[in-house]
Amino acid sequence: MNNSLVFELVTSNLTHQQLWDAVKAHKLSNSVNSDIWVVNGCPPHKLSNDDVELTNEWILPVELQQYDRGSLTLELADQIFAELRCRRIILGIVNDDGTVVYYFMYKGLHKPKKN
Amino acid sequence: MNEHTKIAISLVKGNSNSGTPLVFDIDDIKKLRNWGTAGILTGTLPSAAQQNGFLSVPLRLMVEEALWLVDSGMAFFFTGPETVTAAAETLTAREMEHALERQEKSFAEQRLFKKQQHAEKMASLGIPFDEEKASFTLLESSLFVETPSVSELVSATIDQNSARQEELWIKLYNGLRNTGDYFVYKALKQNHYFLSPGARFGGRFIAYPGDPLRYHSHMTVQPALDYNRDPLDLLQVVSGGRLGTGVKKLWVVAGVKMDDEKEAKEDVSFFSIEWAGFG
Amino acid sequence: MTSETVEKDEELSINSNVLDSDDEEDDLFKDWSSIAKLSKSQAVVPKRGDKDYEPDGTNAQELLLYRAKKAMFDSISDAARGTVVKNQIKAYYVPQCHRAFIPHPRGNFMHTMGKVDRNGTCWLTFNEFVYLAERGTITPYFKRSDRESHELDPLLSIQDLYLLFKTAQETDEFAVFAHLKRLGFIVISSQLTPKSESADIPHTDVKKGFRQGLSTLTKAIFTFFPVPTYHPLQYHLTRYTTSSQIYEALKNLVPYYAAPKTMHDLEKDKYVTKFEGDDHEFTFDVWKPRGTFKKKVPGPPDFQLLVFNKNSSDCTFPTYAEIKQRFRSVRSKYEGSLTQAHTASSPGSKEVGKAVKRLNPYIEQQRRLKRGYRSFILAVMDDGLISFVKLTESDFGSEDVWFKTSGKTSKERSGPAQPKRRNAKNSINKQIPQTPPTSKNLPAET
Amino acid sequence: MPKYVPNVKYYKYPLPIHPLDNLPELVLHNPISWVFWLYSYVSSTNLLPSKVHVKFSSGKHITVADPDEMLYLWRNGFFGTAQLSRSEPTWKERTLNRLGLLESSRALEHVTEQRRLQRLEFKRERANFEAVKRELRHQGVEESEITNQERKFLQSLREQETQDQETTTTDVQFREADAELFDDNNKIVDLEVLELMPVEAMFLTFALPVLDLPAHSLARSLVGNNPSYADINDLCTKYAAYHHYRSHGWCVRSGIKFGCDFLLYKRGPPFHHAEFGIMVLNSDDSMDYTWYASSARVVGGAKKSFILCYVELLIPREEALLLWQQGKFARLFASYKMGEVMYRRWVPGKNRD
Repeated sequence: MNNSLVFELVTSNLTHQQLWDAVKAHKLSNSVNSDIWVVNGCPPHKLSNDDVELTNEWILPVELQQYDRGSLTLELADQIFAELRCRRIILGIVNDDGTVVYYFMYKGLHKPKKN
Repeated sequence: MNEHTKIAISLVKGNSNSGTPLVFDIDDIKKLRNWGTAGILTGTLPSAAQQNGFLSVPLRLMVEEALWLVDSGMAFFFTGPETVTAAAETLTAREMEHALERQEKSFAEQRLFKKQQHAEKMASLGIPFDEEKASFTLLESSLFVETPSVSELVSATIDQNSARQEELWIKLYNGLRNTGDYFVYKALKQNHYFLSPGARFGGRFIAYPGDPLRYHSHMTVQPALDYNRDPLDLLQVVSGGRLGTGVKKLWVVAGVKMDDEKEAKEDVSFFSIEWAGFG
Repeated sequence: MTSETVEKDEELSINSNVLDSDDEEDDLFKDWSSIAKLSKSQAVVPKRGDKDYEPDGTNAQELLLYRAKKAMFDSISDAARGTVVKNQIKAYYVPQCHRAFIPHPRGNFMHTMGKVDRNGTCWLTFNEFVYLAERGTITPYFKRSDRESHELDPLLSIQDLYLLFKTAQETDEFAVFAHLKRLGFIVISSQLTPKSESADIPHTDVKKGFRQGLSTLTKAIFTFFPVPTYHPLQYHLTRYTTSSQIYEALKNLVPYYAAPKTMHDLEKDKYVTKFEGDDHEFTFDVWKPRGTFKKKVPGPPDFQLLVFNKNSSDCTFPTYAEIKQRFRSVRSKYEGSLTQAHTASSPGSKEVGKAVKRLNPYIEQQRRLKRGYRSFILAVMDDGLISFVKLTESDFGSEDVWFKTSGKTSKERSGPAQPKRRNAKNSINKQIPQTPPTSKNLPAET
Repeated sequence: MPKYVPNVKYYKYPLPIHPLDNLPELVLHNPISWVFWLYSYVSSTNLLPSKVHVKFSSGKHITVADPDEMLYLWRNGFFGTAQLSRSEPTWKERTLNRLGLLESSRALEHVTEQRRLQRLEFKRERANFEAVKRELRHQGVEESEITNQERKFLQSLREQETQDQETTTTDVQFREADAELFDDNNKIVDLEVLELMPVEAMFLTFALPVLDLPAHSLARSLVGNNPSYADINDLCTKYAAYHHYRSHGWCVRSGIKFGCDFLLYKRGPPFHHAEFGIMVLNSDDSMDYTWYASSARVVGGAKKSFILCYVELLIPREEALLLWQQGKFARLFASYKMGEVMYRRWVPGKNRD
């Protein structure tokens, strides 16, 4: 996987559309054969009631190209979790229609929100 | 686990690749439920034969479920129309007599019960009960002939021979559209989930934290992915995550690790996905 | 700004709607506590009890679960299958032909099930046999090959019956059969439905019909040699004075499959299919519950249905070629968008010949798009749970939905999108009322 | 039905190429009017005065940066999506609004945001009550009493919510990151660009002469110089489908939010909700059933009809690839044939009479 072309797009989207604070991109070091960037930032409010407090979140920009297949395998997801050591990452899915959509991805089996 | 406490799973046409695993004994179904396997009741409930919401035996199991139950020594397979035909054709006159005796015994019990009931009713109305007068034909025609759920014909011929069991197991496993699903099932069972088929919700399984009679489901589990090779289908993540938000279920993807021969290893990695609530 | 309102609205609409549909579908595990009150006469399904998020370790919750399970198992145990001696109907399974017979047939089920032979014996298909045994309507026995008398033929259990299914596919088909039967539908194996062959063939000359089939084909081939356009100089040479002209130029490029839209075209298509041996059987023909049903002259079914096991390596979801073949083989009542055609094929309809009211072309077009043309049902088996999917032939290529713009007329600005008057679709429509109300598919009403 | 019909003048034309609808009137018995008409006809053109400028950014994302051109593409057929908005470019206005730099009323996004926060608060309260409920159960309180308390609690919540809605105010917030939004003259910088889907861009250059990027350059930029057929298949089938729907008058937009390929609108998003969700498939595709089921649920859940659009290639793949390489796009796209199947859930109980 290589997301070096789109991490800036996600950074800008988080800052200027979603109004996050302190949004910064980082390159992951130990991912093999790939050029993977993650974005760190703080949302304007708690994202879920199940969160104890407002915390910085990790966002993994991924590109959804309708004209070719993505390359985020679960093996790679595990490696990213291992390096970031966080309980969740947010997939920032960059579509080819100009939108970015965000999905929580938890490692392992997780419980849904109660309400 | 003791041999004869094992649950009998009837494998309909288990000689071809696919087979349908069914359980007919209500006590077995209770046992399964207490072990965390609900299954799906599929037979007509005779007391309410015009609806599909409440059904009766047989209980149909998912193929993964049947494989797992046998693998864990809790159940065994038996199969074959030949078995029934052979048993029926070779039934001896003596065995038939036994069957008729059993029928007669049931009738006798019913007669006794009905008479008692009648007597009690008469007594409560203050009418003296005269056994001779009780209408014999009316009584006889109201006796109940039961069609039993569990076979008496084939019980004697059940083959629990382990080589045969293994042969049936492998055939059933190979009939799965996605064999990785078996390992996903197994891993979820190890986490004590109740599982049911999930196509209606857009998944392979639906996972419940306890008995579905009492608890809402927590997850829609996707068909197994190859951990190292299959990319996550992001378009499906988008729709799956959206669906999950509406129904309060997480969208779960599972990667099954394969060895070099592309055989599944018993190692499954799960990820739970939901819409982040923005974007 | 306003467009955003709409789009946002649209997105928010997902959740609640999906939730609604789930309430109905999540009924997989219901509250059995009131099932005891159900009887054969009043099949009122009780409401689902409230469920909890997860086990919380309280005794109260344990008790609720215990009660729920008890109610369920009591209901199953109490409802024994069978019948009283007075009403007993014995049916005998014959392994050689995988069917069962009833020597002394009687009962309501005979209106829609079984086939009575010359000797007055009623023959049941295996599905019918198992279904009736499961309801307790008949008592199933095994017909032993070596003796005439039924005295020593053994009684079969439900388990025996299931073990006698020939294939896993057959058990799936039975499950679908029983599911629909319980709801009152009349279900007959498509292979066994009496077909009114002669009535099916159009009254046109046979060879002509075939030639016409071919000519539709060549017409279809023609569409992929488009009018030369998309040339870089095109816009220097041509002047378009309406948006419609631009659309007309654009729409010639991509060819499409057009659905047959008149009764005549449909019959022709069906005939060509049969002629070329391309006819594909469905699993079941299904009629809506009705008292007037006649087994020998059932008329066209209301639905045709194909059973598909989603988890088996033996089955795959049909490809487009397979779906198309199925559409051509459909013999069920036409549910498509042409009300006229529908009326013409309804048996016993008094409306035939009556002038059909013309609707606003915009509404008619909307209806064609939303309703589609020929269809069949896919019954999807998921380890005991059945979902039904309706696949319908659609045709967007025959419809033009652009709105007319003209700098001068202002009346169309605020109105709904106006379909083009002159398009092919509408001219077909005009033909419909003139299509003679054919007698095909009408069962001989005796 | 549309909730609110905006000034239709904005959206007078369905395509960015306009018809010549200002030709003078032709009066039959007045030959002078013929001459004038002819003159007007020859001297006018459907072509744009200058083509819309596009460029690639962040890899293969095709963008339009000029604010007027962005608006033009949006208003003439609803092409493209503004990257910092949802569809129509509104970011600048929203930002001015957020920073209290605009007189006009609160932007829509802002109101929605307030409502969202209220909903979160409501849910939080709900979660707290669950804990209370658990405690009551532990204490052995009757189930009926618990239900009773729950009802009272929900009632109080609802009252609170209505109150909140009345007292909400617009508060201006300014963030560190907002500093970079201003140029040296203290004017706000427009960061927004309009992104075109590859199929939209192809339509606007191959089918209509709108973009300043020729079709063959676009093709090359998207899949490289020496693609295999597999590399171009998705683009070609999706383009053919896009062209098919666009050319019959539909406004075709991305279906990503509903997990499908395209949404079909009559006229466009301001006028109607999309009625159809389109999934484009190769004619020989047979997917796992789960794929159809989940896609159909999302599209169906939003009350749209789910259409499987099967695309059949009528010529050998090598030939199609050759046409691509020769830039013979008209012949290439004309070699894909469309067939549609509507897919919907069927409930037997609702189809009995």
